[in-house]
Amino acid sequence: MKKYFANIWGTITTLKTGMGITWRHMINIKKDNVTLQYPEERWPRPERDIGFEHEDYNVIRSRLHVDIDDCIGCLKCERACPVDCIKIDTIKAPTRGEDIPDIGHTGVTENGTNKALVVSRFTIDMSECCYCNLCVYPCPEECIYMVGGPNSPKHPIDYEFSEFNRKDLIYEFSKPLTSEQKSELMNPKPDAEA
Amino acid sequence: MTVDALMNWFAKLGDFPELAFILAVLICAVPVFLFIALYALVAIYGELKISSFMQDKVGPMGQGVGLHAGKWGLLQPVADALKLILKEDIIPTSADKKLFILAPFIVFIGAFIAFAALPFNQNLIIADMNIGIFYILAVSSLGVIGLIMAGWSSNNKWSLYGAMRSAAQIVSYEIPAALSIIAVIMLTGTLSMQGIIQHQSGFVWGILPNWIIFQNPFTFVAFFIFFISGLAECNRTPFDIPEAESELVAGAFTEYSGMRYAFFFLSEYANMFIVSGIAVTAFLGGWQSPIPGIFTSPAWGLWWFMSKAMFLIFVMIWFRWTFPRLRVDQLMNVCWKGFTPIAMVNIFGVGIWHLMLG
Amino acid sequence: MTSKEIKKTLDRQFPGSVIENVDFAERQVELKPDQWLEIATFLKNDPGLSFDQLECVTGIDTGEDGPLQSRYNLHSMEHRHKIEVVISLDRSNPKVASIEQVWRVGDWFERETYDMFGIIYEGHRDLRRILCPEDWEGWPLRKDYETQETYHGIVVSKIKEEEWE
Amino acid sequence: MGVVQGDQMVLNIGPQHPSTHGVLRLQVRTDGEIVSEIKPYIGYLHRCFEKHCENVTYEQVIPFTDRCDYIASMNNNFGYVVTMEELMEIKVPERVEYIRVIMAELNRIASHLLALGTYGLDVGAFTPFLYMFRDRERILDIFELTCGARLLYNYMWVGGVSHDLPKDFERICIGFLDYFEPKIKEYNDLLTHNKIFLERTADVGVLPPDVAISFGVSGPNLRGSGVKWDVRKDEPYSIYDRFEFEIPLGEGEFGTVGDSFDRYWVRVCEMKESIKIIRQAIKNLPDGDVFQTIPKKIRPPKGSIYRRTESPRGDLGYYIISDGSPKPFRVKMRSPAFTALSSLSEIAQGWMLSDVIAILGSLDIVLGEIDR
Repeated sequence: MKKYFANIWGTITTLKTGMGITWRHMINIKKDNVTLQYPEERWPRPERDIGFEHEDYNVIRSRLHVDIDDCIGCLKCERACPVDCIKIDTIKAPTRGEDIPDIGHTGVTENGTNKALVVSRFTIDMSECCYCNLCVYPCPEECIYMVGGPNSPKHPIDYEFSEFNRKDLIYEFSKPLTSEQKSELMNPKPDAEA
Repeated sequence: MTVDALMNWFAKLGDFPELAFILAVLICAVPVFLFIALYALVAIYGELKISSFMQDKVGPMGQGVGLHAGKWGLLQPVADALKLILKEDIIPTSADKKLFILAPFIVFIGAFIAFAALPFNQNLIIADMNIGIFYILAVSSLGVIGLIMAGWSSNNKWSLYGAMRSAAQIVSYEIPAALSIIAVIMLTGTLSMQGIIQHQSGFVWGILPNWIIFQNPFTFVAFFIFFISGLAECNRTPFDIPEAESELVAGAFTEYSGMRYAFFFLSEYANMFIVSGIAVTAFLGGWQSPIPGIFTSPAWGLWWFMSKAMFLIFVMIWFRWTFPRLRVDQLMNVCWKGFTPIAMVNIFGVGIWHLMLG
Repeated sequence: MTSKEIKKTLDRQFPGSVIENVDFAERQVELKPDQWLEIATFLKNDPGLSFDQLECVTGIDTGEDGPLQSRYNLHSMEHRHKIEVVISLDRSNPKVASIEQVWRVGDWFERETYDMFGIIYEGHRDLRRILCPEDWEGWPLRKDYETQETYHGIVVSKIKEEEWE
Repeated sequence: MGVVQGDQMVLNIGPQHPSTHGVLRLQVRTDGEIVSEIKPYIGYLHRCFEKHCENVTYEQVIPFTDRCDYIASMNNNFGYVVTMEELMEIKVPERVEYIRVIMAELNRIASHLLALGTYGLDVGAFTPFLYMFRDRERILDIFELTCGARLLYNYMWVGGVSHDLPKDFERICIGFLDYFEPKIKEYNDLLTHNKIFLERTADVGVLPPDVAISFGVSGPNLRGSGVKWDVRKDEPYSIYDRFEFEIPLGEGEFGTVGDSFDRYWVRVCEMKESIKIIRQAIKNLPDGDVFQTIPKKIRPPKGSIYRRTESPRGDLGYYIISDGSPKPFRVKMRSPAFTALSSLSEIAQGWMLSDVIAILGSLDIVLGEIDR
């Protein structure tokens, strides 16, 4: 009998404690609120209130970006990708380290490397990307990076890149080449002709 | 605005008793329906907001240019209702069509006709029957038939589970609820809702209003038993096992969508109001002011009744967002081993107290 | 007990069952498949060994022509020692006694290995595929596995073709 | 009294069901509410992890381990890199070890928060779930700050970590711990000591110690059954032998040892122990270069290794066989949730339908890890 009433009493007190907690949260909603009204209130990136400055923040894994002018076509990122979402085609440049203005090819990278190859295709399928960051590290020219990464001043951080069409998530970074330009590059005309 | 008054008025106009009856009932029914719909919107909004606040979030909000859900999300329940109305009405091919269609209406009718005997203030009662409280207790258990129909006709195992559980639960919890009401009836000596409220005017113990809950300790307990049993009858947490979403997906309502689901939803909220209404009437003085003697006009009466009922609905919402749910056998244990014996003892307690001290 | 002592105990108890193989590390012991169930029961019940926990069952395909292996990592909660048992099986007819009733966890582990390698555990009460669908063809983790072309009319893509070009 | 035997009904729980924690199908034979037989069907989330591993290089395996147990990716990374380093005999710098322990323990807290929250949801309490998610978000913020990702980190690499800790990390982390510690009491008041919750969990789904060991159940589930076994203490890897922490055990406070409540309670206590470990680690965090020992090419010597680590769900074992090439010959993951789920049919038999859900929740399974 004693146990019976102790049981009832225990039930009432523990339930009361629980209700007290939800009540306190309800009346302190102004203070405790954690909701962000998304489209209007953006994530104050990336800080909320755990207290750090934006400039200290050097790692964000967002969409991939390639500075194609710096790319030497070494295929290291393609090999590093665990899901094969990077596709690179290269054509041997006629002369090492020289600009080809017709197709917008830059001969020398920012780091001063002479490019031996023309990158005719550099495609990243962001719908397959697993955001593992593995392609960023092997790059000798630091030209592929996740936007907002170490080179973030160049590009604003963009979390929102959803598309209606899956095809729109395939990013093409290389300069567009026509088939004639391609064949011209592949079979360079002998200089003697000129 | 009772039905009788209307019928008398029609009788003065001419001799058409049948038509007068139908007209009078319709004139009463339409505002009640509108009231339920409006109240459900408010209650849904309240539930959304209260639950959000308890969970450290803001709930539906409208901000900026589009004001998505209106200022403070006020349009959210309207949007919800619109969505439910416009949704495709799906009837599973293997369902028993007639019962499937009928079920939500039966459930709703159970809740709807109970409103006939709720006294909103001194005059605002549709039918002040001399068996008012008995009538409400009787018709509000009509809903269980609808629930069983819904569960059975869906031809879905989850629905069947939900229906069986809710039938067992609602029928069981009628008993402690009715037993605790008996304690009230013993004190008031009447079954009429208005009669019960009129009994509660004046003071008790010098300062407290003469509400039945304050009249003696046993009625105090009886109030809680009634309220919690009522909670179980509405299938609200912690007694929401018939629709326990983590176990039974949505219980009896699994196969329902659109308008039919909206009717279940509506009747759940209507049932909450009825339970609160009875609790207010039987224990909390109905439309009586908490300070006897002042604020006694009918308008204030409506205010007092509604605010007391809404407070109890708030408590129900509060419960829901705080507690886990019971298991089906524990639910029965609480009913048969907990509430029913205590309610029985209460009847004697109230009687003895009344005899000795009353 | 160190793995050496365990090997010695096994050799004493079941002469000829332990295969000396220099390919394997210190912690591993290769056993012949024929007495495996008795040995497993002994390993579990012997008070000196009392390997009460079967940590892991790993199937291994050693290559196109090599045998299939079933490896068992055993651990004793009482003595805190462990051993790895290797059983090599013939590729064309990989059969070994099931230890599902010795260690209950063997049930699912053996089903998984069966699913992936097609090693048949004799005496297993419920040897079905566990991760792949029951009507899947082939043993996916074998080195010579080739994906089936269609499954219920769905084309199973093999290697990603460059269809998104 | 004779036993009343009603008609039996076969009920499919899942693959789409609110509380199967993923895509799990349970075929349940019920007599009314009583469950007489329960058969789990898994494989709906099978992504050929082990087959994938044979076709990618060793460093490319790490993103795949993330996706196995996506609730505790750090711990999965940790297990893999510890195994690989043992195979390759790499001794990583002190700072890396400390960073890894901090991250793994933070992720353990995050994982337990999710486990406890969803367990509350399984028994019908909604609010604790959201409170726990709120705090889990803060841990994810710390991870994002550290490595840029919130869920699938690919943070720990063989021989090091992908990013050094950000400036100010100590302050942020300690700030979080100070914020979080009192919250545990609030959860206990709100959920753990709630009488309804106790009724639902105590004495339900008892897993006796010998059965647990035989089923290979590990981690909090095993400790809930009162077996003192924690890989961090008993087979210390990394630097866990330097920290002082308790191994909470199920004591059967409200019911029998090994019931659902004990499994739940062990997780609550483990969060406190993790906080202790993190505080010690942050106090002793040395300076150093975290990229120092990352090998240029990962080519482990020929050989095989089996190593287990303590993930939030239990003994996470990796069996790695190398044939000397840059691609693994075989990677086998021994996932703790796999064995835990295999014991479900044993312990959930004879309970009610609602209890099956509660027992399933108390085992804290992640289907990504079971199906791999």
